[in-house]
Amino acid sequence: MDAAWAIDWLRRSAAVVAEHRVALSELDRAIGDGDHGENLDRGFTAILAKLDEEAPPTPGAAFKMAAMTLISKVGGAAGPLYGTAFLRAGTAVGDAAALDSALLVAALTAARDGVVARGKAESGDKTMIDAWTPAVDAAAAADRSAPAAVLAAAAEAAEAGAVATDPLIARKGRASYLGERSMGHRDPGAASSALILRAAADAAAAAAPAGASGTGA
Amino acid sequence: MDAAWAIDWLRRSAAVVAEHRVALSELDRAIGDGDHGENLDRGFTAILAKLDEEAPPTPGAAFKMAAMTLISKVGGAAGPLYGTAFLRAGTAVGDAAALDSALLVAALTAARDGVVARGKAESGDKTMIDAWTPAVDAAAAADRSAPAAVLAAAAEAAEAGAVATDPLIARKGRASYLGERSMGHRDPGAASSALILRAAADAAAAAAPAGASGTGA
Amino acid sequence: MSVGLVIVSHSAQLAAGVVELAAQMARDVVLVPAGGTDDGGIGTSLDKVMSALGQADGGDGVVVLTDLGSAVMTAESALEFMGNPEKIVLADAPLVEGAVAAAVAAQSGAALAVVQKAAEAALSPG
Amino acid sequence: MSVGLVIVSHSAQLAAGVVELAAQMARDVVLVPAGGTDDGGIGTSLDKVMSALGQADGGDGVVVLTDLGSAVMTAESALEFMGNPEKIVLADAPLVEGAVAAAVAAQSGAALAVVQKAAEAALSPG
Ligand SMILES: Nc1ncnc2c1ncn2[C@@H]1O[C@H](COP(=O)(O)OP(=O)(O)O)[C@@H](O)[C@H]1O
Ligand SMILES: Nc1ncnc2c1ncn2[C@@H]1O[C@H](COP(=O)(O)OP(=O)(O)O)[C@@H](O)[C@H]1O
Ligand SMILES: [Mg+2]
Ligand SMILES: [Mg+2]
Ligand SMILES: [Mg+2]
Ligand SMILES: [Mg+2]
Repeated sequence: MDAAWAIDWLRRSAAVVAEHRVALSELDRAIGDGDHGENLDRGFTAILAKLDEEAPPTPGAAFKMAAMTLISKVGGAAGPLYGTAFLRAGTAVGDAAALDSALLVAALTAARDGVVARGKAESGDKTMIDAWTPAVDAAAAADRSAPAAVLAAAAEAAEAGAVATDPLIARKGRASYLGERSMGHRDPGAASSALILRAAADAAAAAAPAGASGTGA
Repeated sequence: MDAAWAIDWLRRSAAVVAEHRVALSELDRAIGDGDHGENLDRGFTAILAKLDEEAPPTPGAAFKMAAMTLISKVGGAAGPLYGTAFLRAGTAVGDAAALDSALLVAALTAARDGVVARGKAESGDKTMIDAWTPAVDAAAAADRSAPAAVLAAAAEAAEAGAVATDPLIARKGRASYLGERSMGHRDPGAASSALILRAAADAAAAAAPAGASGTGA
Repeated sequence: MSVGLVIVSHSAQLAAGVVELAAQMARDVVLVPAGGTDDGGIGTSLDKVMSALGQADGGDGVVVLTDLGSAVMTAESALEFMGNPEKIVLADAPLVEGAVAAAVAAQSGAALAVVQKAAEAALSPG
Repeated sequence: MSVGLVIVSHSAQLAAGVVELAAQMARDVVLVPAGGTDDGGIGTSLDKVMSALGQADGGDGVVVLTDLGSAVMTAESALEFMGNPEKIVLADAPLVEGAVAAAVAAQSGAALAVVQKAAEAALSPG
């Protein structure tokens, strides 16, 4: 998965965030302040503008550009959280021209660890961690498959993780103010994480011919 | 001590507060926010305006007017504190046309109790209480003397009490943020209380021929 | 209806900012700022506090939050003038954190004592 | 010189109000607000925080106070970008009460750790 894939991932993320902007903010309205979709859309729109100016030469450069832009532009908790995730992913892959399955797993793991370091949430606290950690586990379990399959496994696990936040009681972030009243609602950050990881898998599927296998980039 | 005395007390208080406006704020600058003189001057200037409009018919009416005006106009802690003091004094004297020594002691005691109820400070906390409580005690001890002597005793004790705040460590009000660094400074509210109680004594001295004795009004 | 909140501060900007912040998570709660002196200076105003209390009271009660000690005294004086109405209570809480927690509780329709407790138990969540 | 303070809030008004309040008791302390998003909305801004940190640092260090959790995360991100300078510390304190206490401590010339502790020990005095 090379720079073109990373750029495609970011563009697809921007598209899917724009598409689900209202839905994400509605999730956030129920248990937060109702801005998660707008926040992310602002951030990814700024990423698109940067990509139009200059194409990052490596996946790591693309991740770092995304990190800076999200931290600067999002304005809510999602900014430093996704920003730190992309920053750590960028550091994890260094200046590799392309990412094989092992590097993808390393990048996802570093991203998740970055979210944990920044937000200090644990699994089950009803945050984006509950999408990221299953995604990292699934990616690691699939690390002998092709990159596209690794990302597909991560996306699927993130989606299941997001759904599984519904019955949880929030213990971090704004939703934690609601205590038990946060039950029965999906965490918006887990939902957006699932969308963004699905975008990564879709970009990989579009780059790799269907059915391709092996652990190469 | 009748309505004319109460009005004269308020006018003399206004004059002495105006005269010491800068000095009181300087005391407050050392251990607070530097506005005590301005705060009180704003309040007593408003009292003068009210007195020019309409002369209160009884001491109690004068005290209640002063109370409302100080609470509304002072804008700092001194507003509700002096306001509550005058309010309770007004309630204590009811609609008596003139105050004998016993009623004066009752008024001063009620005023002090009002400051305590409002500010929850104890003696030694380096607040205006440290002027008021010695004043009340001295007035009570002099309650068989003429009203002017009761007030003179109160004023003298308040002045000594204010001076005695110098070495104290503040435990209430803004000065308490300074902890031990509040030592070596006079409490501004104790200083203004001494000025205002001296004004009461001066008004009484001006009303009563010097050397008059007895407990009448 | 829900419990209303009054934010008493020495600074008009501070009171307005707390209302702005708390309103984000409590769209249906009446939040009224009472900041600064009558003439726009730094300090508290009995008149502003009393009129804010009137505005905030929709029938379910009002929780009052304050910044410094003299704001507490002004608020207590206002309550005394109003005859210490049972349905107006002061919260002993950090201003910003207490206001957000109380606003969220009020938004959920919680009763007066519960909203007051939410303010008083406020710690900043992650 | 003295320790500087940066007030990070989701609301520009709130940050400015806290600065206004704390400045009353700390005339010589550099107090810098970093409130709201870049475009004036409600939220936090990395750029505002980083430039406030730059302004507040006169050599004796900076204590950062924050409102909600996401402001903490923005501030921590800013510190990470700046290589976690030893002389910039976050206070785990109620915003308004902590800022006033820290400002008073800084005004007295207290060292960084003392100013930070003053914020963290803040209870509202009478
Ligand atoms: N401490 C935290 N750790 C992990 N994720 C968090 C934390 N706090 C918030 N989040 C995530 O951020 C999401 C909210 O993002 P957003 O609405 O942009 O921020 P804000 O709450 O500042 O408005 C939540 O749904 C949750 O997934
Ligand atoms: N809790 C309290 N109990 C009694 N007196 C107090 C209390 N808090 C403050 N004071 C008095 O108020 C004075 C300060 O008044 P002022 O400067 O008008 O108020 P602020 O501190 O709001 O600026 C102090 O010097 C002290 O005497
Ligand atoms: Mg949100
Ligand atoms: Mg937000
Ligand atoms: Mg003062
Ligand atoms: Mg003041």
